[in-house]
Amino acid sequence: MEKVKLTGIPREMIALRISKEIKDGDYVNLGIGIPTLISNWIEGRDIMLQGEIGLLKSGPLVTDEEMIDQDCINASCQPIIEIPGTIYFDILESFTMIRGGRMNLVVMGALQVNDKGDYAGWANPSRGLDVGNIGGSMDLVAGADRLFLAMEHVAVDGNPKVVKKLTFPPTTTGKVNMIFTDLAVMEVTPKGLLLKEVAPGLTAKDVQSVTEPKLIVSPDLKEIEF
Amino acid sequence: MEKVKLTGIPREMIALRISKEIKDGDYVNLGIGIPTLISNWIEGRDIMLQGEIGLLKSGPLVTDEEMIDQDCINASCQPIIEIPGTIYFDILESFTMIRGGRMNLVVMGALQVNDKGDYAGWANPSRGLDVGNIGGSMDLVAGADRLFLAMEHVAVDGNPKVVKKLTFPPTTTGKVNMIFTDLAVMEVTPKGLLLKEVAPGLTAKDVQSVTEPKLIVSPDLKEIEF
Amino acid sequence: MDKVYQKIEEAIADVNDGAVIAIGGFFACGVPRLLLQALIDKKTKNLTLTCGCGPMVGATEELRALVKNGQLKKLIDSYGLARSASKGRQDPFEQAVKAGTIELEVVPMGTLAERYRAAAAGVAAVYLPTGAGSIVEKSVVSSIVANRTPKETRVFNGKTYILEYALKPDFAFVHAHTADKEGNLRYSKTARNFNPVMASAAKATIVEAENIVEPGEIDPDCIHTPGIYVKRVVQVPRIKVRVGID
Amino acid sequence: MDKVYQKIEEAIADVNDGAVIAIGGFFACGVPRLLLQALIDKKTKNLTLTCGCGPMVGATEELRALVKNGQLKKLIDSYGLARSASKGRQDPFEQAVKAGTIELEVVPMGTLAERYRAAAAGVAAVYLPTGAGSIVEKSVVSSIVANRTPKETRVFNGKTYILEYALKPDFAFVHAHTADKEGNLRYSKTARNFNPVMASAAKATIVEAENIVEPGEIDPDCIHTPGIYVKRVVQVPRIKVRVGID
Repeated sequence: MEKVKLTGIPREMIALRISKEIKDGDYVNLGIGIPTLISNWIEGRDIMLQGEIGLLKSGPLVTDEEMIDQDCINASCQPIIEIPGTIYFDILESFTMIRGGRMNLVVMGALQVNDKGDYAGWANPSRGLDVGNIGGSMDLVAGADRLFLAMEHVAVDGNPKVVKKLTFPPTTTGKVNMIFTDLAVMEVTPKGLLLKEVAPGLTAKDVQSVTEPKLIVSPDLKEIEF
Repeated sequence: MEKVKLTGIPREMIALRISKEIKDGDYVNLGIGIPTLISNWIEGRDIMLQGEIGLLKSGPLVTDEEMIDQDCINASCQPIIEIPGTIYFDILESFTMIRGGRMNLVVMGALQVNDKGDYAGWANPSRGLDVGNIGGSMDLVAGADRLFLAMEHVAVDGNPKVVKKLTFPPTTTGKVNMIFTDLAVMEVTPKGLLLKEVAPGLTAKDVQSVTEPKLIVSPDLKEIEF
Repeated sequence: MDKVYQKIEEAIADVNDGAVIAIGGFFACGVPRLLLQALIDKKTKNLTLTCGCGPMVGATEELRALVKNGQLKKLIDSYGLARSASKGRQDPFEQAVKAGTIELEVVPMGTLAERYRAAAAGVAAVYLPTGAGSIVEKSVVSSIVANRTPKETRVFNGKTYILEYALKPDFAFVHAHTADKEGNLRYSKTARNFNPVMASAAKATIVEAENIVEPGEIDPDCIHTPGIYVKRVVQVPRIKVRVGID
Repeated sequence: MDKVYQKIEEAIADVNDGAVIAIGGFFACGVPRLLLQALIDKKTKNLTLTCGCGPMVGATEELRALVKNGQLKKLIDSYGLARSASKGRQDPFEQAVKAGTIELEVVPMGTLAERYRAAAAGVAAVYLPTGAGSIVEKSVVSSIVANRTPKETRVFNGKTYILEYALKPDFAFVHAHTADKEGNLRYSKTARNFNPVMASAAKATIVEAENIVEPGEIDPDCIHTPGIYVKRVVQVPRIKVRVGID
């Protein structure tokens, strides 16, 4: 596979695209990275963000340094604002919800994903260690109703991240439902990855050129809509 | 064994005797029946009563009907008074403490006990049913540092309750440390029941006459002291 | 998301024949009596009620009505029978258990709590020390005495434990002191008991609350049941309950 | 029973070399920094710290001191490494893990919570779905890569679960917002996190609290950690913490 450099949509727009998939009333957990940006696009909507540190209906991020309460952070260690209906609980309650299947949607970042819905996100062997940071990722994917990935389509070094075979250790196998990248929107189906949307100006062939597994192109293929 | 009718101490005095064994700072759970009476004898002492319904440092029983709060009862369904330091929690926390080994002492009633420290308390087949009420008894005995029984020495029908072989289904096996009855105080030892105290006016022989297993009479045998 | 229902019968409209329903409360305390009354009025049949410690012993009238209407198939509880044998002899429920028309399964109280929690927390099964060396090593169901199912046991560090499985009810009926409109709950004192663990375990949790307030009005550090577990909330009056058990 | 100690060094006097200590906190939030500082001052060696989610990533200075003093034998955590690889390259802890002088065991966050709870609740082991199909089916310890111990797995209802064992620390270091003199605790907002479950799991729990009050002054319906789990309490000032992680 040649190392093509395609121009896609920015991270904020990946987040915006995903926000359209979230239904009012949903309980949602957002992982570190691109997923966290989704919170900017759902303010004011009736969507309940859960933070595995132990909070539900998390408010927006603090923007004014003066307003920081060091006892009030989200699971990415960012200070947040309490809103009416924000509640706090301990870690056991948090993972009771998570593993118990109460998250309608979990959105995670990823290092690699394949066409069977396996993905790797917890350890990058290039760090020179054989261990990494699992955090709550494996609990979240074990319990989620639906699991989305939000990621760059291609790694910084030009290597594909949508691969035939994971070379990094998997976070979970067969659980991913949808993949949102800067270049495309793909659905994991029993037959493989269904390419549903491409970034403005790109073709299915362009996306295939930086994707290892053979893509099934949707007959309704369209541009990513925001 | 002949059915002798011996006169011992009243239930309140069994409770008083047991109260002398409780150390300041102990966390204690008292079962239904004679054990509940112990609470009358420890008022004002630094002893923390736990109720499996979900309370710690339970206050005294309500005596004035006017003061009943129907949301504030002990595990025997008696209304109690909140004192400074009384706290409430849910059933999971309650049994985390109980099974987790935080009870320094548990005092239970019993239908039968043998000389190995097995006892039966949850089902009396004479009721005509093959099931009974277990409640929290089996959890309490599983977690207790020390387990005392508080009971009548002889059943109402004259049958012994301190027996060679349990005929009722056991609550637990090998866990009882001390047995306090209207007639005697006995310790469960690896060699059998050690008779340590007898009710005023009784002899070791009297107690043996209504007790199936052979008692080991303590060289320091004395009258029950209050 | 507003979870408040105006009418109690609408809040339990999808509770169908054959449902498995967890009933909160400990003897007379914290029992969802008005939800139980609505269930009696609805005449739903073939019910399995899973309890914690004697809410049906504490709600005598409601139990009598359920038995009389033939609504009960099975009761799972740690303390399902009247405390005294003499009261039991006059109790229609105990007579139905004796006759084999209603099943009674007896489970230690802490084991029940743990089995609800396992269901809530996505745990398949847990090894508990409770009841090792007793009849609890088999299932204790009134109707299958001759054929009690043995449970798995296993020794850890020299001590015997019993493998106990998650127990997931279809519904939980819960009594709360205060709910906000998004289903966050607070209970009062010992009326908390089994209500929170059942609320988190059931597929659909229906709450009767003495007070309903706006989101944010309950101290956010003192929520006993997060609203994520709650499907519907209905306001009920505080009714006077006789404390004590027979 | 008054559990208040005046001096922090007296509160940790019996923490000896080789102790296994649970450290509360989630990244920078709710970490018992002053107890950690006292541990550094005490120079206790050969320590195993068991965490929840990155309290040592949040308490960078304390971690550096522990590494520098050679006090750490092992860290158990779900998120024990700096977030970015570039920060990691300058991090003495990460270098020590690489060199094999400190062991790092990585456990999913919810599994850690569950293992502490099992220890607290007298549960020997639990079957969890987390990590099935991943490396978590073996123990993930930095120093034993070639020989990772496989865990037991078992299928329930067509789904694979891993058998995870209770994890009982010798001590827990906990940071609370308010304690009463009998050891009942309240935490503030997300500073609660792992503190309560560690407090209930450890053999001896030592609490630093920003406020100490008389019994009865904390709302009895809003106790986060019942005093029965707490051995000692010491008052500490509220120190300003930089929020954020590297």
